[in-house]
Amino acid sequence: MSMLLEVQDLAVAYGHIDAVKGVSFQLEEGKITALVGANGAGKSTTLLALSGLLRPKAGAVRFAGEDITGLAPHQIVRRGIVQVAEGRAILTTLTVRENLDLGAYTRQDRAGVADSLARVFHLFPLLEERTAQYAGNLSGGEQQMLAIGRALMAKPRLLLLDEPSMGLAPLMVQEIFRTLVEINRDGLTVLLVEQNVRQALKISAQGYVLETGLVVMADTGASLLANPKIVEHYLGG
Amino acid sequence: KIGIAEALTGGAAQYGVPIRNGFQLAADEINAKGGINGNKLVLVVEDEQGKKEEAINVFKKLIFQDKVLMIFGPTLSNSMFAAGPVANAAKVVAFGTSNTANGISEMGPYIFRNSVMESDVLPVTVRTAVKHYKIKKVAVIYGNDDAFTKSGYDVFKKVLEDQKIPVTTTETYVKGDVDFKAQLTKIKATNPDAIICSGLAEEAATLMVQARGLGLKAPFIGGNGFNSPKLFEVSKTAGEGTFVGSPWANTNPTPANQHFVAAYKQKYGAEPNQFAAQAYDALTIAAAALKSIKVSGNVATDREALHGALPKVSISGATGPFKFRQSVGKDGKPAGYDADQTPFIYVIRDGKFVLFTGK
Amino acid sequence: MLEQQLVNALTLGSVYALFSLGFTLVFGVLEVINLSHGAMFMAGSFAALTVVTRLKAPLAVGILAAMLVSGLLGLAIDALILKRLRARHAPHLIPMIATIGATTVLTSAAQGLFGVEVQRFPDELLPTREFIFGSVHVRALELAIVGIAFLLMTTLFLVLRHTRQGRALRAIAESPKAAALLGINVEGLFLATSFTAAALGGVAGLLIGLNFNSVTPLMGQPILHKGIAVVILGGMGDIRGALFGGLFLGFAEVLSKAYLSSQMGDAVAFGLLFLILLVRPAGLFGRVLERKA
Amino acid sequence: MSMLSIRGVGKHFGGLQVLQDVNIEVPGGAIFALIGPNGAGKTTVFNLVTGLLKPSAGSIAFQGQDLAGIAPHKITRLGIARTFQNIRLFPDMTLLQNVMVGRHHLTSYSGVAALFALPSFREAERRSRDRALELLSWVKLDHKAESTADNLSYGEQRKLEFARALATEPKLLLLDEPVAGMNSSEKAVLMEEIRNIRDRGYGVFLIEHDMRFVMNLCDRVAVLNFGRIIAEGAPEEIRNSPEVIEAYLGRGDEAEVLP
Amino acid sequence: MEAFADFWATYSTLIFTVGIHALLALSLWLTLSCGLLSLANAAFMGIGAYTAALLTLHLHWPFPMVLAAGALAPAAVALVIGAPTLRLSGVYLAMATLAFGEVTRILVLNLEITGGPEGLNGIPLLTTWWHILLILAAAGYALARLRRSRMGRAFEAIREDEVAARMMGIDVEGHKLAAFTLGAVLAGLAGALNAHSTFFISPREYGFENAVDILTMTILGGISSLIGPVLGATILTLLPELLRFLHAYRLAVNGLILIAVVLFLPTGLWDSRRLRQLVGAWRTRREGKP
Ligand SMILES: Nc1ncnc2c1ncn2[C@@H]1O[C@H](COP(=O)(O)OP(=O)(O)OP(=O)(O)O)[C@@H](O)[C@H]1O
Ligand SMILES: Nc1ncnc2c1ncn2[C@@H]1O[C@H](COP(=O)(O)OP(=O)(O)OP(=O)(O)O)[C@@H](O)[C@H]1O
Ligand SMILES: [Mg+2]
Ligand SMILES: [Mg+2]
Repeated sequence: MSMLLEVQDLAVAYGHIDAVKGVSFQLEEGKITALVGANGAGKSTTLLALSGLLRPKAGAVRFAGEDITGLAPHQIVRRGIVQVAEGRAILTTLTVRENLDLGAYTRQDRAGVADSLARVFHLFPLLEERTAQYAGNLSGGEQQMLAIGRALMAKPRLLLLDEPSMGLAPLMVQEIFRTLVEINRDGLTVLLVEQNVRQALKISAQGYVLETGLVVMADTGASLLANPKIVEHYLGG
Repeated sequence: KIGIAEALTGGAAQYGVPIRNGFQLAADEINAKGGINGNKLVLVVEDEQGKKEEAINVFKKLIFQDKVLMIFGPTLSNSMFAAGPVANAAKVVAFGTSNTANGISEMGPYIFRNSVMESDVLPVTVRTAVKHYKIKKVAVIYGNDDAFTKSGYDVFKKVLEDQKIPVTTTETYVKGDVDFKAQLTKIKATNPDAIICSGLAEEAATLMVQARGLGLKAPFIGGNGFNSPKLFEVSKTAGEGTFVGSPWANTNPTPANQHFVAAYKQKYGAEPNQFAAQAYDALTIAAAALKSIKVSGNVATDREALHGALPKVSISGATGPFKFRQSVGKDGKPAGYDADQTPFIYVIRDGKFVLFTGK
Repeated sequence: MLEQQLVNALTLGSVYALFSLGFTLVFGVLEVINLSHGAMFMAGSFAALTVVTRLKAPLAVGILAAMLVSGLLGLAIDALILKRLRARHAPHLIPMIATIGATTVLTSAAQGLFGVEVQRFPDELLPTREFIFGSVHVRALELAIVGIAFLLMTTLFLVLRHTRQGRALRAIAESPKAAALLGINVEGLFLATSFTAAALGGVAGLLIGLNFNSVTPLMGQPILHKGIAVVILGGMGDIRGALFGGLFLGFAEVLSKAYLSSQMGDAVAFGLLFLILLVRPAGLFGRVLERKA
Repeated sequence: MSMLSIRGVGKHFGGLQVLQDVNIEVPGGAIFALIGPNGAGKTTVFNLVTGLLKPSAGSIAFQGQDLAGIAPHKITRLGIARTFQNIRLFPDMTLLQNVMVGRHHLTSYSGVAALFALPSFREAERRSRDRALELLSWVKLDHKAESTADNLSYGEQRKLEFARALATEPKLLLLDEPVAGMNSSEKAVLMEEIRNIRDRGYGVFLIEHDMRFVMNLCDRVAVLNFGRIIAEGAPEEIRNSPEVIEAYLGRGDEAEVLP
Repeated sequence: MEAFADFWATYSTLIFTVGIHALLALSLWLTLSCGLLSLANAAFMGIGAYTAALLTLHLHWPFPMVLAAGALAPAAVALVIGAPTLRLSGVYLAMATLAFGEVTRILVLNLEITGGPEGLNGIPLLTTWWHILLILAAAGYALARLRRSRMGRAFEAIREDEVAARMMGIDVEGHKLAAFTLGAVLAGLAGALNAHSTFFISPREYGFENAVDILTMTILGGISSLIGPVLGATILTLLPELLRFLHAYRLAVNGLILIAVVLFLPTGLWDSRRLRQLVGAWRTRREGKP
């Protein structure tokens, strides 16, 4: 069992507010790991710190054996950690195609990029119809597809997803989860933050529960799903 | 101890710095000769940035803190309007060397200036040029956001009315403009015999170059502001035939002036301009007045004595023979003092000011 | 007369456009109203002047010097000041105030180094060719300014529209955070933008200094608020906007001087600008990006 | 009688027809849901009701009063409040101030009273503050009353927005995806809160993609698809409508989505 | 005592200027508090100054009435231009107000009655220290009260999110116009006071540079409270005077200080939030080791 990402006692603060107070977890290569927890638990903060957008106050992050703590965001992306952030971070003034091209900004292999593009269009045929449209004019669900597609264009080794199902119609939520399982099957490691806890844990090999900036529970996805505490707090009985 | 308040930074520094140099030169010369009645002149130089609040602050500092006998400056007429009343109220002489706007000396009896009034110069200039070029109609252009060039224009306007010369068009520009082609194209279309311009040398030079560039051949007639060797640096030959009236020109052959020009060049490595010459003369005037009084050591009495002595001074300096003339204030009472000088008319030939002798 | 006035308007408009090019770039990418752009303009002129007069170098070297010196100054301002302000999430307008400070320092330095008086380029360097078409007079230098303005605009526009870096810049302009998550070296591109914009400013300064043959420490000031007008009229950060805004202002100014009254040239130009903004609240090319509810 | 009636409303942006002949009657004292795929035009309906957009066709009336030409802030004063899909708080203001802004038109005193802090001013301000604190405690944010809104996490921001909308004392509350980004226990709390509101006689008109929430909570549901209403009825009817399943709910993991 | 007399004689104008700049900074603070980036306040100051000076010079009105007119004239102008202009936002509003300011300046430059570029001189010295102090104190108090009232909250809400504020039942247009107009009142007062303390006014005092100066004072001081603008105005007015001994380097050092302040205090000199945090940190530390 090889660990792709190892997080040791990561702590992050906004000024004087400690949002993440020392969390540790590992991501197994080729598996989906879920990070769940109440609002304000520090999930998004953790992801932003992994991507280098927030500077950790303490702790260390090792990716594929290398210490990447404190690197700049673009250096982290170059190593293969790509995030689909909360709120999607779509570039609304650019077209769909330009957004996708920018996803492959760090890549030099033209052929590989063309391959990835074909794959994204295969996953989300809708995007192919809309290539010339401004991304800002897409509906919420389409924007979510674009965000995920754009992340895949970078050919990541690790995909960080922050609430990908938020604001999506049920049909679309199922679509997104199906896609996740599909890309994971091709070997991509995924860290998934979700409020849709039931579905998230169902597709995850491993799960961590965050509460007020601390990991309070860690187990396999299946056992967490069966854990009465989880059922009570996060699955609504 | 004499205060100097000039604009040494900011946009007006172009004028303020040569003025400061003129004072410095005169002071150094006087002190080298042993000072005045054995006392050395001390110049307290302050920067007023060409802003009115700064001018007031500097005046107050010089009057109340440095306790100077009198103040030279400020650079711009606008600043003098703000600072002059301060000096007048404190009964300290404020001596402008570069303030040409109307109404400066009317502010009160303690306001002096040796800057020539355009109203003394321009009628002669215009009359001479008209005769020489057989001018029938003229176009006018001036800077309309500056007190100096605007009051020059006002005088021109009156002169043209008095001499019944029709104006084809009146154009304006603002400070900092470098492109005058729109106005000049319009002037060209009205086909004047001459262009009357109230502007500073820098702008005038650019105007001339652009006029020639547009194929506009009419000669220029300029005011006080033209009077600087700077005019030729840019305009080269574009200014040929321009008429300028002034008590001073760098080529004026009087010994006093040649001495000044040479000394200035040696000290500052640059050609002096009229502002420097007037500053140089102003300090000479003040020195003459100081020589005639006994310095008691009490600032108030000395200031008053100086004020009494100044109007009586008459010298012959770089700008020629000079004496004061008292003006009348708004309230009808006698007020401050203006320069009373006879202007000369110069014409530009081969990139030089040449005294016009009627040929 | 009309033909000549149109030519006058075109050259003046190109001058404005040229000045605004770098200005709008910084505006668009860094979202900073960089009031030190006038100082870059001035620095470029002085750099070229120094190289040309002191070292007797040819004009081409002068152009390079203008780009390099201004560019490095722009880079320095970004690296030493703006970068730190970004890192500290300084509120809106604070960077603008920093650039006011930088301008003061640079103009004082120029006044100290070169004096307050107007400096000139040596005559032999000035291209003096002149073309006369009927009653219209145009100087070669003016043609060059128009040409260079259009050339630079087009190049920059194409670069921004069609290259990888151009896309990245537009991404940064919209959201630096999103851009960083795409692996774009945001800080690096900010620095590069500051350099390029300042270098463009330097070239503009040199050309305009040459054209009017007048270089002073304060030469950047009068054109600055025209530049702001152009950039905002065109739409913030829009290259086409800088061109059209510049031309618009040039034409409005020249034509109102020519056919109304020269006293009112600026008043008419600014009055028109005011009216245009009322009709197009985000400039000629700007789009109002209303956040969706 | 219905509280809000939307009759024959159409809306287009340039050439894009977003809504077409939409008819919705929202009853008072009930919870009414508008659902539909992403981009169907649901938020646009809210924007029309609150006056942020003008309809291209049709009319909207609130309690019998035609809303055409009435400025948005006046519509709020008539008794319609809303929350936003993309959360629009006043980020630099404290939570308390955020909620007190909602009481703007309910707090009245003269300029003179404010200038000299007269009793009428202090009394009105105190009432406003008390009510704001009460609303904050409803959404369990009173302990953060004095911190600024930008320090809140996503879910907390939603709750604050909810409290702020209630502060305007609306008769009809428009909620655009109120539970997006909330976990199920928080959803349950909010669900209870919305029920309470309904029981006090308020009308609630909400957009939501969370079917468990919609089906458990709502009295009536309308479904919008491509700008047209394709179904309306009680939750059970909607859940079983083949057309709705086809367009919106999907067949796949139904068990996961529905309770 | 004599030392004080000398000090006062030397620096009274400077102190007046501090007070007047503080008033200007507060006027801009008011417009900014409603999210309006206005560069028209310099022009409003000019309108106030000219109105007041002309009334004094030609009609010899008593000073209090002159002040009132100096405040009301720009307010009337603000009401008229505000309605169409305030739909613009951000830098576009700044541009429109700048354009308005330029047009105003050029009009004043070309009118007979205003004396054109030569301005108006011989304005009597009527402003005394207590006029300025009284008006500044009154303005400060009124703004402090306003902040705590529903109107102040509405301004702030509009600044943060216009649409959301609208949805809270706030008449956005009305409030914006009120902020703009009240700002013009304060700027006009500052202009009237200034005209009667410097003997002379001219159009160049009310242009673009001055608009930016006012903005700099306000932003540098910090807009999170009323103290900031006053502090910013005081420091930026005194600084050149304090640096006078540096002569040629004065402006350069002035610029460097500006940069340094911005770098080390990026939210302005006075940031109430930062101060609260500092005090909080200090308290916890003190309580930590009793
Ligand atoms: N920009 C910020 N400044 C200050 N505090 C913040 C900021 N963003 C978040 N916080 C605080 O940090 C804590 C963790 O927030 P975070 O966004 O990581 O939570 P989360 O687990 O993603 O919650 P949610 O499910 O609501 O998105 C919260 O208490 C929040 O108040
Ligand atoms: N201002 C606008 N200009 C142009 N198109 C718009 C505008 N606002 C909305 N649209 C388009 O109208 C359609 C409906 O948008 P709306 O926001 O109402 O969808 P929605 O039903 O709320 O979707 P979601 O569930 O994803 O929030 C979308 O296709 C959207 O792109
Ligand atoms: Mg989150
Ligand atoms: Mg929506």
